[in-house]
Amino acid sequence: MNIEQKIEAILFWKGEPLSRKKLSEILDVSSEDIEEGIDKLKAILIDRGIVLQENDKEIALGTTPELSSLFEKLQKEELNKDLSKASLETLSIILYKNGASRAEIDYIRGVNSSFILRALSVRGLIQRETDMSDNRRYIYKPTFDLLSYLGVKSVEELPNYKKTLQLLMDADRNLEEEKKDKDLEDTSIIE
Amino acid sequence: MNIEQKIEAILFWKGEPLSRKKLSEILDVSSEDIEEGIDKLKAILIDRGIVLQENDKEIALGTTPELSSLFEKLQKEELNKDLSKASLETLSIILYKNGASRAEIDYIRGVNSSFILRALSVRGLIQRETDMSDNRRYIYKPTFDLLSYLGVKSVEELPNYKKTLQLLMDADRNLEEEKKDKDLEDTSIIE
Amino acid sequence: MESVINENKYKVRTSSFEGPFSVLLSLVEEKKLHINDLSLAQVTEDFIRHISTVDKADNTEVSSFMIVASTLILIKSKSLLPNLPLSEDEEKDINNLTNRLKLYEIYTNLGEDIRKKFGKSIIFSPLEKRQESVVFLPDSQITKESMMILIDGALGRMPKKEFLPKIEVKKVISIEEMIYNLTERIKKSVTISFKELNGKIVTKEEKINAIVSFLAMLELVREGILSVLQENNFQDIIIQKTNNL
Repeated sequence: MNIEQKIEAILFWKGEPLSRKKLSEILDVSSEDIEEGIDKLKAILIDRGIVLQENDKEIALGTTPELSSLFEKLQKEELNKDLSKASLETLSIILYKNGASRAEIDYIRGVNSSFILRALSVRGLIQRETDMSDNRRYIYKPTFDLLSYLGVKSVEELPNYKKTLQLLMDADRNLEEEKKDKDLEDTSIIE
Repeated sequence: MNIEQKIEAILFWKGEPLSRKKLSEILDVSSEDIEEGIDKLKAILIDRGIVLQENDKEIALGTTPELSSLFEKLQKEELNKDLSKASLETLSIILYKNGASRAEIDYIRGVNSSFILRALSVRGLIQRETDMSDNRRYIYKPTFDLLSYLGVKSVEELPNYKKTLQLLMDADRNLEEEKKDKDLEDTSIIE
Repeated sequence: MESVINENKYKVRTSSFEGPFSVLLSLVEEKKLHINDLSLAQVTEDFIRHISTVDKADNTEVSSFMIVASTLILIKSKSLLPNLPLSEDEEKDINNLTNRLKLYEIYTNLGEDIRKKFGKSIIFSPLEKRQESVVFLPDSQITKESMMILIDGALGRMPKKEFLPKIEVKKVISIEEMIYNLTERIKKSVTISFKELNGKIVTKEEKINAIVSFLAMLELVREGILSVLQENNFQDIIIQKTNNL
């Protein structure tokens, strides 16, 4: 049995997202081998009923987005598809930056975002993680549920992803020079 | 999307055996078409991590027997793992509320709890029931085993029960109000 | 006036708070303009007027609008009085606002893409599997006491409605009030200096008032009631009554 078959079987058995790290522990192989296995599995699953979703850390299996309406009918629980303007802004920041701190989100939106971040966390569209580069702060990241609602396997599949990243990098550069602590303070008054 | 992809997706999503009859109903095709689809799916699943299991009536997706010892080991690991603080906190809410919906738990915790609820069910600490007042949602209740493990005959015997219940009811009221606010929110920008 | 916004159009509700960037961007886009000093100068009055519709009970809201408003006033003044000297900080503020608004615009547009895609073709995760022969596996961490402590903690961390930011509201003079005061004082004396009009500007509140009165002055200039004289770059601005008052 080869590695991609094993990965597929474990993901199927688990029925939840699983980290690459955990997979390499379970299968007792290097992270390079896992990456290779994931790539092969992705190729196998092209044009199948099942798709492989991924973010930086985890992977998961789901149904192909093409069958969305079929499963919506079969699904018992009602889906909440409404997003307010504030939610859309906040989600687009978190998605296209692939994770953002509250200070960053507040700065971009020019308002305090603590309530909207809580509401989106409760809906399971974003999740809070400790920032790897600074463990005193949190990073809000897109969840698999969010990617699922958007029908994408990863953030790279978002509309105009590459083009937008370039655009955002230019805009960030312009701001970087003038970004003052003062602005962060002004917009993040409530804790 | 061809029929074998659809069958694969449905079986994957359901995770349980499904009758051929039910499949032909869901997909609105003849039983001959279903047979043909199953045969094609079988061929596709050769050399995959997932296998097609069947008897006269039902079919299901499963994992290959080769991996059964691995899954036994993983299952054991998972069951004997210490519960996380998040899991224990979720459990405390289910106990004091004597049954709570996922939305209610998520609202109190400020994060999405779906994977945690699954883990608690697997260990027999909580059980899922359909909500009598709204059959599209589930209520998670403490099991009898859990209550006896805690040495209480009912949740009312939990320490500080009355005061805590009051706070939980306040939280429920806020959740209801926020839902109402949300309905207004969508129409608040008058064009 | 040509650029009056419909008072009902930007009604702000606390639950769906439209922030200053959102309001400013709608004003610019409504005029089908790009974000730059020129377009921002054009929408300054509309933006200031919008502040009067912001829920005054929420101090955070008003102050976040005021910060943006003060920068807009700078942009406006510069466009009306090209000789007006601006400090390095003020120039920076102007640049910063323009750039931040451009960045905000990118994300608002992305938000539109998200709206179009959200919920249209969904990837479904497998259903929760039916539990067969569940074994009861408790954990020694589960005790009556730990459960009580944990639920206390969870309930304590919930945001409390009554603790929403409702700090005492500072009085902010409305633009209409200010125009009225200004007109009255100008009727009395033909020439009045801007500094004289505002007294010494020290506190934040006084600064906001100065901003509002300055804007009111510009308003009157536009309506042809006043004419503004600034003899030298660093000198005080002299407001003078025109004959058609």
